[in-house]
Amino acid sequence: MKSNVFMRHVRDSLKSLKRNGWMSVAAVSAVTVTLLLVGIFLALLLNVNRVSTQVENDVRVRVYIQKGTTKKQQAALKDQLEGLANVKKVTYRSASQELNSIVGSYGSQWAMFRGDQNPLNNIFLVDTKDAKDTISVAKRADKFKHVSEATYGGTTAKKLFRTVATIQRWGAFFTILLLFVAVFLISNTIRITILSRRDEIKVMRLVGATNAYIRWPFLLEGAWTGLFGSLLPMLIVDFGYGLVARNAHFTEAANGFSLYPNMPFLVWLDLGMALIGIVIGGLGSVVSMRRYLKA
Amino acid sequence: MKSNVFMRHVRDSLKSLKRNGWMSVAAVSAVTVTLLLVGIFLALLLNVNRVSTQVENDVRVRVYIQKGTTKKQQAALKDQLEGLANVKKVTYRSASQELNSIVGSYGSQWAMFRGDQNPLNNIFLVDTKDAKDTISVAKRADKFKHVSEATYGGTTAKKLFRTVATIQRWGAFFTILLLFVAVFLISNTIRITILSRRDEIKVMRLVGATNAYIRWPFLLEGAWTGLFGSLLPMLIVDFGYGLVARNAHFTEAANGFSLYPNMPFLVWLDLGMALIGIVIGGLGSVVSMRRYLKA
Amino acid sequence: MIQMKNVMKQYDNGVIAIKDLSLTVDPGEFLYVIGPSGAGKSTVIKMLYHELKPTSGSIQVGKYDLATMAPSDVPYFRRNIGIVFQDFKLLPRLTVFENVAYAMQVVEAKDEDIKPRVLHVLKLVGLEQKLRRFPSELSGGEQQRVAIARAIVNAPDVVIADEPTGNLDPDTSEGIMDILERINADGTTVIMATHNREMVNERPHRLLEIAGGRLVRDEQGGSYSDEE
Amino acid sequence: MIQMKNVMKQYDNGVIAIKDLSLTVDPGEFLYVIGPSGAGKSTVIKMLYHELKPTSGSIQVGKYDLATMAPSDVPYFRRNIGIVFQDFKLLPRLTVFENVAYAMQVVEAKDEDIKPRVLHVLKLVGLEQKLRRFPSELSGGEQQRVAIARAIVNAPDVVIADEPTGNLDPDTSEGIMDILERINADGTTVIMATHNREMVNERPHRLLEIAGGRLVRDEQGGSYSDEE
Ligand SMILES: Nc1ncnc2c1ncn2[C@@H]1O[C@H](COP(=O)(O)OP(=O)(O)OP(=O)(O)O)[C@@H](O)[C@H]1O
Ligand SMILES: Nc1ncnc2c1ncn2[C@@H]1O[C@H](COP(=O)(O)OP(=O)(O)OP(=O)(O)O)[C@@H](O)[C@H]1O
Ligand SMILES: [Mg+2]
Ligand SMILES: [Mg+2]
Repeated sequence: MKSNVFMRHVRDSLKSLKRNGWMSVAAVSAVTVTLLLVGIFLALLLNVNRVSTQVENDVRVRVYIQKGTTKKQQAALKDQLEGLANVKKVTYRSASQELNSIVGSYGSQWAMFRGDQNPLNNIFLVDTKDAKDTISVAKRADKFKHVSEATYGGTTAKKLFRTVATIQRWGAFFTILLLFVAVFLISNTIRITILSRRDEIKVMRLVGATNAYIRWPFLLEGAWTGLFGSLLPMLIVDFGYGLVARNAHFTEAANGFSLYPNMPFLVWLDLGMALIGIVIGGLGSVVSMRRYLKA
Repeated sequence: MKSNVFMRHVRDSLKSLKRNGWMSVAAVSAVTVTLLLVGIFLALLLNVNRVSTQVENDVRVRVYIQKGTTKKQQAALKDQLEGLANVKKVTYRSASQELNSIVGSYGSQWAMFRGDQNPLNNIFLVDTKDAKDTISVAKRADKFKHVSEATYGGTTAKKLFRTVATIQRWGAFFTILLLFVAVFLISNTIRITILSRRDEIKVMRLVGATNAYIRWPFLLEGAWTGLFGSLLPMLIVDFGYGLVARNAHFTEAANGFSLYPNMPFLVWLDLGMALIGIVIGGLGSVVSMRRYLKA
Repeated sequence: MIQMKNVMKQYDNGVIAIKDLSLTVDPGEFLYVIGPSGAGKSTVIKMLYHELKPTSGSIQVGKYDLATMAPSDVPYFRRNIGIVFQDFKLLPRLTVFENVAYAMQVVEAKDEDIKPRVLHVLKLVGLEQKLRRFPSELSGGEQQRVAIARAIVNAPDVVIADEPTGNLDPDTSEGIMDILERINADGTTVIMATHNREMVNERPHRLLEIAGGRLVRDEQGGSYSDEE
Repeated sequence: MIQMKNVMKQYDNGVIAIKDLSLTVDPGEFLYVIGPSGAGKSTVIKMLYHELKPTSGSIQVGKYDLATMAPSDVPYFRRNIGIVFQDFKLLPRLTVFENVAYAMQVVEAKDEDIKPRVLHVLKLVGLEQKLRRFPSELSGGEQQRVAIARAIVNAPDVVIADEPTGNLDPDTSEGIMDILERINADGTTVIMATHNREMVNERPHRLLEIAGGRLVRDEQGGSYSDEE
């Protein structure tokens, strides 16, 4: 195609978008609302997925150090633990720190064990690179010298793993559902607008236009519809996410959870929305036209 | 309106739906997909809300009974606790039951406290009617005789309340967003179909039809579109929810959580979807027509 | 019956289609409106049935003053008028029978009256074989005849026809003219824009000529070919 | 140039519009097609430019055999034909100028050639003042003249016109006929369905009469009023 013909198609598509008036407004706003929904729910689902992974990663191996172990032996044990495959971090917690957290959640009558009475051991908390490795790391640590016991939360952790897996499975399902719905609704809207213009398409055929020549402005008009329809959702999602993320920052950071940081996340989300709009708008046009380009 | 005229409108609306062919198919399927999304996400959001309430209700007041309290005194204390406003249920747990649960989650070195060594008290677990009352009930129970202490989980509980409140706030937001989107998309689709038939409407005016006479078949056609569009989502949601609920039953029951039981829940959900379809379809038609009924 | 006084019509795009037109039509008259393409014939006709409102001037049709008529009266006003539109304006989703019946249904005619009457007028215009066809399945002239049948089905006081024979062969046109003259003889006012010189000359009636938005001739029994 | 052999056309709804029609048109001929409303004139014309396919029989137009022509050839085939549709078929979202220019754009004419040529043909049909109007802002006859301008703008080998003067007053019709006869004199084949008896009789050309889907007359310089 000569470039000046292509420029004509671009001009014609914008002109047509404008002259179609309310029909264009309705199509663009259908895309807007659909992508707004997609953007907001996608931001939610992706973050639920992220946080659930973080929660899962909170499961750590507790390595109880035998009483009477010297500082040097403890340091050697720490090196040993850090040397294990899949271990990310090893943190020391003294028996009194442990007791404090029990007092915090089980009531003050535990306070009487403070000081020399403390029956608890000093422990190492071992973070694994992947939550799934917790069990195997605990098993191996259990056999080390100076270790009285190595636990990983047992049934609680297993339950957590299951719950997180369920959440992520459903998250993926809802994400796919959402994308499918968006694609369908946008292309369906485009289809209706094309349907209401089938006579125009037939006339173009009748005056000697090739299918390609007819298709281009419609394709571009669909793509513009998608593009213009994605602008407002991008703005709203960017602004809204910024707001939510800022407010969430303080409360969530305390729990060790965090949302995706604005920067690369919103760029990808925006790009995703714009792409869905443009591609489905343009493709939807072309596909919907097929039937009217036969004769 | 005479009833035979109304019957004519009903007949005409169905005829028109049929004769509009692909346009009707496109409109019905837009409603179908929109309501499918609404149905599935609503089932999710409502259940998230329910489960989060159940989790919250798991927060209970722990009333520690002083050592040496007699069975009779314990019984009197129980009556007293049950007499408090907002208390739903009072459950007794012995010190050894308590210890077992600690051994379960904190490791076996606690097992050495079993038997006479057990430093723990017997306790009453007090369920409140509303999770929000936990704090006030704990405060009042704390002052009863034979009570060494009454706790409600402290910061953990407060954090939980906050988390649940956040989840429910967001759940409400997403529900409203979803409903708004559904209403908009359905009425917008109807609007586009009306837009493509504005010439017809004008002709009807020109041959002497009153606005009411023109409106009825369009209103009914919109309502049919909504009704037919809601059938498939109802089927899918009913079937799918049944399936999920059945599978979830075993795993969730163990945790003390449960989804809404199929029966009244699905009826309401179906009714909701059908109503959105029918009402928005019908109203959407009428509202979209207004502009063309002026001259 | 019909009175237009100093009517001026300017379209939204600025075109002044009718400049200053006054006109009185008595009940029972038969009126041709002629004039070159773009003269303003359709504009006058559209104002008569209130599809267009005059920019200035007043129009009275029967008991209705079109300038002050309430929007809710418009349908009732139009029921006294049968209109043949230049572009037919059939309802594409209704069959031939339904298109004509629709005009009776909106005036709340009884179902049992509708059927025989519709069949009667469709027979008049020669379409009794095509009741179940949709407009898209008709030839141009057949569509035009459906439009004519719809205009006369309610036996209105006034029939306004915008080039009702533009797509018809001479014989069929004669048939349509016979019908219009017959209902005119029964008291119906007929106003008809036309380009059909033969017809105007062979069946003389009052003749109105519009050119450039002005009334340039108004004569009883005038003939089309005068200016040639 | 054009050859139809034993063409039969049955529409999807079962109507047999053309029963058995054979016809040869030589390059440079001027052909009237007449016949009563619903006779099958438009059906024949639509088959000539391949909007409709014959149910049986063969049609050859120029080098194209319409039965075996590949769908992708259809646009190129149509570029040799200028068509005036009975219902105009203007593109509603394009202005008068753009509607006519569109027919040149699709044949990949250069932008600098398009403008003067479009202005020229619009002037021929008397619409040079209405370039920027949309079809909905035109009178019936003006729309018809845009359709005529579009049909001739590419100087096609054949012009096929379906009642091109149905909405035009006699003077304007004469003007259009002058144009058609002029391009015919330059070698363009012209096929024109019409109901205009006056015109057929005053400007005799080869006359084809169709009735009930059959060719009932084919005579050089025949006149419309024969059967009266
Ligand atoms: N909707 C419109 N907007 C703007 N201008 C219009 C509109 N309709 C008609 N016109 C212009 O008003 C003038 C009169 O148009 P009108 O349709 O009344 O002509 P007419 O006498 O019926 O012509 P014809 O015989 O071709 O039907 C013309 O110049 C036309 O271009
Ligand atoms: N799309 C269609 N489907 C079914 N039947 C049709 C269709 N188009 C036309 N017909 C029928 O075919 C016959 C011929 O129609 P055609 O349009 O060729 O007539 P015509 O000679 O052009 O008439 P007119 O002068 O009224 O335009 C008519 O009986 C008509 O009802
Ligand atoms: Mg007119
Ligand atoms: Mg025809």
